[in-house]
Amino acid sequence: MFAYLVRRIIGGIVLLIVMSLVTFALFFASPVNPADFSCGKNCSPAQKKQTAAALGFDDNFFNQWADFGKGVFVGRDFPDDPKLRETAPETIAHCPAPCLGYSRERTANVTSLIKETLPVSVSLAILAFIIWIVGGVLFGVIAALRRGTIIDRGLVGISLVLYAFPTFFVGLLLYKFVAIKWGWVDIPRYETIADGGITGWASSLILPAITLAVFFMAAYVRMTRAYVIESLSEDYVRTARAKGLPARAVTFKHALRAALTPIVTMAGLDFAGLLGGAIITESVFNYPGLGKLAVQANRDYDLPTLVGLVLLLAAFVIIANIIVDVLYAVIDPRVRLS
Amino acid sequence: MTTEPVDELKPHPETSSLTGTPILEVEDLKMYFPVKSSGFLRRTIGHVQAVDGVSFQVRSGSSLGLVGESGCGKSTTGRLITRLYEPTAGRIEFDGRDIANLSERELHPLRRDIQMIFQDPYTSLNPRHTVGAIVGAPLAIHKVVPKDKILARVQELLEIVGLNPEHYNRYPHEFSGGQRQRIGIARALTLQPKLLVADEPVSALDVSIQAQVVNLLQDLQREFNIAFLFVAHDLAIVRHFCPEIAVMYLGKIVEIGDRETLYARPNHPYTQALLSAVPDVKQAKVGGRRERIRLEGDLPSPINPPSGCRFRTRCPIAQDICARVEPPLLQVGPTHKVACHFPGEVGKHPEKPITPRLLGVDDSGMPDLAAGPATDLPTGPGYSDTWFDLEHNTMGRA
Amino acid sequence: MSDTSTKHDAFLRVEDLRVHFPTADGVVKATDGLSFELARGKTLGIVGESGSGKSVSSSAILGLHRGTRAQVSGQILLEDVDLLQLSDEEMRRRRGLDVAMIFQDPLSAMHPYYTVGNQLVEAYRVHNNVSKKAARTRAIEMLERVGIPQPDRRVDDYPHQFSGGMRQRAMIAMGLINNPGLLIADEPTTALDVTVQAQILDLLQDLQREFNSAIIIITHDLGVVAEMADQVLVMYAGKAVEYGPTKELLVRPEMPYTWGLLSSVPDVTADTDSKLIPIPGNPPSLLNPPSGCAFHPRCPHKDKVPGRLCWTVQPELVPGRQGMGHLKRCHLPDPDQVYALEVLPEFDPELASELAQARIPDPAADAAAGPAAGPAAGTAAGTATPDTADERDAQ
Amino acid sequence: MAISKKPFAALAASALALSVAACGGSDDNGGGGGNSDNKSAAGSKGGTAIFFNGVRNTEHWDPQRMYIGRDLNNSGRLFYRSLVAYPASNDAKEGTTPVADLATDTGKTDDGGKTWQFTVRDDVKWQDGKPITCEDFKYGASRNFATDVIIGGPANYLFTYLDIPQGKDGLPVYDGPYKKDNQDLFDKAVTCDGQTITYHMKKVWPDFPQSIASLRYLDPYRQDLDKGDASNFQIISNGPYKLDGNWTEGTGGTFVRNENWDESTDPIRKALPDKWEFREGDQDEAIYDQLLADSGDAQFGVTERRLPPTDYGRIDEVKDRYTQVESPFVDYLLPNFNSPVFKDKACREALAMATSRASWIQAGGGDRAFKPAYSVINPSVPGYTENPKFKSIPDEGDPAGAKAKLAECSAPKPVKIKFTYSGGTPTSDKQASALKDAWDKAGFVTELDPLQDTYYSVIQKPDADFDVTWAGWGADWPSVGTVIPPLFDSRINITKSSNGNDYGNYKGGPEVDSAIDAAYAEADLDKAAQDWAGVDAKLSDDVAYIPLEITIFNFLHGSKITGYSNNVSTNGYADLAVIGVSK
Repeated sequence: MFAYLVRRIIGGIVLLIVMSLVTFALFFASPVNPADFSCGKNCSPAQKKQTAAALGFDDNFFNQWADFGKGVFVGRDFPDDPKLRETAPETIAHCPAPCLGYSRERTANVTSLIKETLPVSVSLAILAFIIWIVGGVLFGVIAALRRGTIIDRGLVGISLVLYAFPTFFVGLLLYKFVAIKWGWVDIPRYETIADGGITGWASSLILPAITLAVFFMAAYVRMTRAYVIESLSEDYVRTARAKGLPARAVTFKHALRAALTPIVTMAGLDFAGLLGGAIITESVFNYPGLGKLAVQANRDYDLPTLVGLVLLLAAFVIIANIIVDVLYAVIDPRVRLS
Repeated sequence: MTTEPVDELKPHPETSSLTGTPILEVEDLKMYFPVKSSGFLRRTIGHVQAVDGVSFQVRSGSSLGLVGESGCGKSTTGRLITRLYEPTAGRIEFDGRDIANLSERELHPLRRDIQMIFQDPYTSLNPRHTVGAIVGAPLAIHKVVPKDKILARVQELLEIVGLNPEHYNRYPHEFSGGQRQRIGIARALTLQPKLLVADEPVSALDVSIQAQVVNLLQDLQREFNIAFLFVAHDLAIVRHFCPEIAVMYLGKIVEIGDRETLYARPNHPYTQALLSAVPDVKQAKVGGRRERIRLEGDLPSPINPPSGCRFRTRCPIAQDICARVEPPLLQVGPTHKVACHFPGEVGKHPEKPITPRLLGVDDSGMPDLAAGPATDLPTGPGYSDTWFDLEHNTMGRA
Repeated sequence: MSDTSTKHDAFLRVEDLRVHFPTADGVVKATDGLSFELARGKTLGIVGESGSGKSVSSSAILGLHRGTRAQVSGQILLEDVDLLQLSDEEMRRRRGLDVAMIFQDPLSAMHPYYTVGNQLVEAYRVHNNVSKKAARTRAIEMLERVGIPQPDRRVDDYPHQFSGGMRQRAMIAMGLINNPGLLIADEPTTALDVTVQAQILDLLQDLQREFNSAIIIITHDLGVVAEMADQVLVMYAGKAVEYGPTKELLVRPEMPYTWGLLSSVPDVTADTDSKLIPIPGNPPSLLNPPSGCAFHPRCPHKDKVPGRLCWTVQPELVPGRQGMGHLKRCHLPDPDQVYALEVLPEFDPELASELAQARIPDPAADAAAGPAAGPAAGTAAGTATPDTADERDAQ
Repeated sequence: MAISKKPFAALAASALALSVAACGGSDDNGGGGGNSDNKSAAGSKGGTAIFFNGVRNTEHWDPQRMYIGRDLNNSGRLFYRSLVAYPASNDAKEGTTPVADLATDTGKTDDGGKTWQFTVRDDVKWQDGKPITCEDFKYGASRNFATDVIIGGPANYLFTYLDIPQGKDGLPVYDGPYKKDNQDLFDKAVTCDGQTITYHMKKVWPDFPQSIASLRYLDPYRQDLDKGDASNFQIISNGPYKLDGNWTEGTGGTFVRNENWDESTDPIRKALPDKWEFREGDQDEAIYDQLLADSGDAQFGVTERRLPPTDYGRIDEVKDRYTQVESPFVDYLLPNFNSPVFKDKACREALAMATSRASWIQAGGGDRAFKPAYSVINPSVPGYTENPKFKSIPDEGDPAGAKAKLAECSAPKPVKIKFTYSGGTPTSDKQASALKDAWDKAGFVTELDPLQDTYYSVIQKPDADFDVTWAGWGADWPSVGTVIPPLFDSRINITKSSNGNDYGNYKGGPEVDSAIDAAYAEADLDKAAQDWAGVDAKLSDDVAYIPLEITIFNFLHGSKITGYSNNVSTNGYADLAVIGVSK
């Protein structure tokens, strides 16, 4: 197991390196000159050139990538200009390792940008996760156990409809009606636990979390239902009944235990994806999370932020994958013992 | 290679069918699947010796049956012949050409001549393609028939396998299991192969349907002169279908011969146990259970097979030599080979091993300098006109 | 019906059992009026193809259809208690305690996430109020009894760590852990290799002797039935078509379907030149079973019954010529004649001649059979043609 | 004034808006009141006002780097003061005439604008209580030259005028206060004498004070607090409010009263609310959902975001909080003088006559969204005159005349042209099609070429192969000098690698060049305006451009906002200097 973990982690690191390279390559393959975005309106070609140099975009892409790599391990200075360091050291911003770069667009280290925005996305993801897992699994199990009844059809129908709703639509609908028209909740603005306490934090998140959870919940209802139905028809469930186990034990100890395994692992991956930011939800509700940061960075051609976010998200997914695989081994002895 | 002795006696009808030209000759075929360590570097720490030195012939228009229990390597052998795998070692000579190591491209023309029928008619047909498309696909791929003639040919094939030719545009799920297997057979027949590898072709079917399919295969064989490599665990069906049968155990052929000899006078204890284990409906007359040779324990791991004779761990007559020396597949009759140090019919196994002299060891399997070097034993496929005479314990011929 | 004197010593008596599944397309009559009985220490073999209702019937005995949409009627008397009248809870208490079941594929029949021991302990503790430790001791004891080496160690293994044969042994151990009076074995050896099958069958017989259990063994393999069962019940389209003592039934079968089953399976000792005689066509739809005798579309002998009776009237399950214990559901007036003269010579000439010698032919019967039967070769040719034709029709 | 590279005219109609269109409205249906004219409402002090920045983040709060009209306005009204500023006025003249702010006067020049002198007031302080000195102004000016650190601002004007030579690389030889190369040259160009600062120009710059009042590039800066790039969001206030805590990009910040601001020194800023909250990142739909419903915080809200066209139907509900103003922008078309078709003047004439502003406007949202333009110069710019030539072509175009003109066109018939525009939204594509229909009616065969994302950097490439393209522009300060030269002076625009803002490759030649120079050199701004009108006439004669329309802003504000006014002095945006909140 340990060797397996080490192998997976090294594989993950290699993947991260490749992804950073690909992100760089894609960025440099784009026809846009980032200096156009920074230079201002009345910018002469000479200024533009100077700007590109100041932003560090004049070097070839491999050198820039290598600099980036250096920053991750030993940190970097921005701007990396020896003369400026000598004459005006106060203008040099140091980005300590692990430095994911420095965003000129945002005048901040990418690492600290992530530090600021990550809690928002994580909060949102956690709350949405709780809602969708509890709701999705509960309703899915109910639908499966009441298969063919009106309850089942109702649940499946509703989840199908919700599944089809675009997230931004659900978000705006909630925003418009729940927050503005009916005024059931305050207009959502993110509040940290430090500012608003757990209640303030949770209530500030409730609308976006529901928005985000709706889609997943609908998907999980259907998925859970399918897995539970499948597992109820498994031979070992029949065996459990044949043994004379009470219905409750058959359902929960035998059928659900097996059905929930794939759901748990799937949920792990979905959750990891969400940690990287729920782009649409965060944009609709203007929550300063990773997703919104990504939208802005993309709009501004803010390479350092983009690279940082891509790598962070990739790292989340890779880590989640490893955890899920380990979890799988913990849950399923067939994986663990062979 | 085969040189059936021209005897005064009329050859037995069974052995006579072992006289054709071999269309397939397999020699010392090996398939080792690597087993990786779970450590960081995933080194190969061993091999599953799925097939380990198998030799046999399949004669044109005839059938060779491969029987054995799960894990004996019979299916792997079938897949090696169709080159779904590339063998680790050995020779597969098809129609005079060694195909063991041909590249995918070189194999392409050969794929026409060697076709496969699979066990599960439910999963081996693409559910999204019509029967016509499934059966006609090989024609299109190999461009043997002009496009506008494909349909006609497909319908002809459906008719041959006993399906309604008008049903070419139906989907596999619209057919019953037996009919699906017929579709699989039609697909295999499309290119008029010379050799069909049938991997458990009827074991997924209901008994009443099995007979339909077996009869169909027999009719087709006769009509189109197709050679069969028939892989199955059902001893009765293999016997019914194949004039020659090889019994496999843990990757090796332990006994091979014409069906009369093999079923009536098996010489290998494993074959004997296998045969005696089959429940017999005729037992109803007698009542109660048949007397049988009971095998103890489970199949050993093919990663680390027992030394010497692989069957020795479960063999009721094993002795020291069995652990030390692997018994050669020794020809003991005109069309009969057995890999055992104590070959003999049930209850007539020799007291002493018959092989030491051939192998240059003593009776307990220790190297015997006095005995001199081992005799050069023929190990290739097919049968020789000389064989080891069990009664006289010498090489001789009938 | 087989309302016989054995009624009172029957341990299990099933009367007119029906299991119907309402579906959108109509009612699927998976089991439709099944009756049989079984004494302690005896074995009943139920034979039939997939969809013949053999597994459904045995599930009904266990009450496994409770809670589904299946409609079960009739009587299942276990020691004179009608299981169908019991409440769900009462039935549950009997499952595994009075009636146990083992299944075809022991890998999928055991929960992959729990150790073998855990599953045995669970089966024991659900009916016995004992400590976990005591139950574990019992589990190890049972594993040892079914021949698992080092049971104290293997008890903590998971099912996938067992070989196929060992898993089935463990299943048997689980089934017998509460010492039930009735064990239903649903295709217990189909997924196993022959040598392992022999071991498992040996084990079942040993255990039966030891515990004096009644066993129902469901299989499609007549060989297994021949060696294991005292009584055989052949099922077709949800109904018993032939029922009787094994020796009687397999040596002198009276129903063409049984003949078909016998003749379509090759035998390791049979003449290799003999042709397999398949049953033409496919098993019938249970939604719209054929009129008259359900087997008539596949029956090569239906023309021997006058007046299209096979098409129109469903035959009763009644005693045949070999006595009250051997019941058959067929209109053929002289089945043993047809069998001996037409069917047997085709697939087992040896036995045919043996039988012919042993029998003093009944001239009347011969005369009746004569015109309809015709020469044996002709009938054989006649069976080959409908083979394919019927199958097409069925689709 | 600065949102030059503004998005394509009606881009506001985003997909998000669609889903909201049908949803219900608020009950707020306050009676009467046409377009807002709340100037009279004298607010009282106190309360918290909110400014919605919306999805368009503030990129810089560094005065030398700011170049977005909204931010220039808002900072100038709340926390940045400079030598001169515009008074809060909606009068075209008054609102565009600088008054003294931190200086004691509006600037003195003895030589027609080649040397400018200002004297800084003695009684003004930074937020930390330190006095504002002449040196602070000089240091602020010097920062413009650090082109590798202070990026994004309108420094180019200083490079053109301030008396510092240009190096080989096209940049001034002085490189700012950080590296200090040739510091002596700068020290000569900008001098301090006590509190009097003097700027020495290469050439006359008559409207120099306007540039100071409109932009922030000559704001004072504190050398001791300067961290270069890291100071981007640092606000060192000298106005009535200071930043409380930090500015968070994407979220915003809160401004509270600056105790070191002395009301008596400041004639312009009323500073009524106790607090200003700036909120960043909200979608337009979210902002306007709240404003339309007048719910919660939004009652105290002001924004520069425009009402989404999908909500036009609800304007009647909120009439008293609705304002409609002409923007300082003009959208126009540019024939490509390098194209085989439009190098011929007759072809350009034909295009101008064929162009239907009316259908373009109709397709873009109608009267609420646009009004026809008759010059590239916005009417809000002093000296604006309708260009008679463009006024003479009907808004619907003149297909018959165009057809006749096209017959004279030397290009092979039918005349195939490619129209490159910033597309990708349904509205922009609809507008382009409307134009195409009009042109095709006159005999052109038009190919539409929508570009997304990277519009301007594509069309400014010298080898771009469009025949006609679209662009939009607003003046940097109320002077034609910030419109015509940046757009049509080939000397400052066209290089080997780029056409600058002269996307149509227009080269006016010596006649136009000298007319531009003359207009620049005219110290009398009224006379200068006439000169510019002459240049514009020449441009129209050459058909260097074809004006389309002036964007119209549709704004809502919260009901608790007092003194709301979209002043000329703030380019038609809400003038935060005079806004207050009621309880």
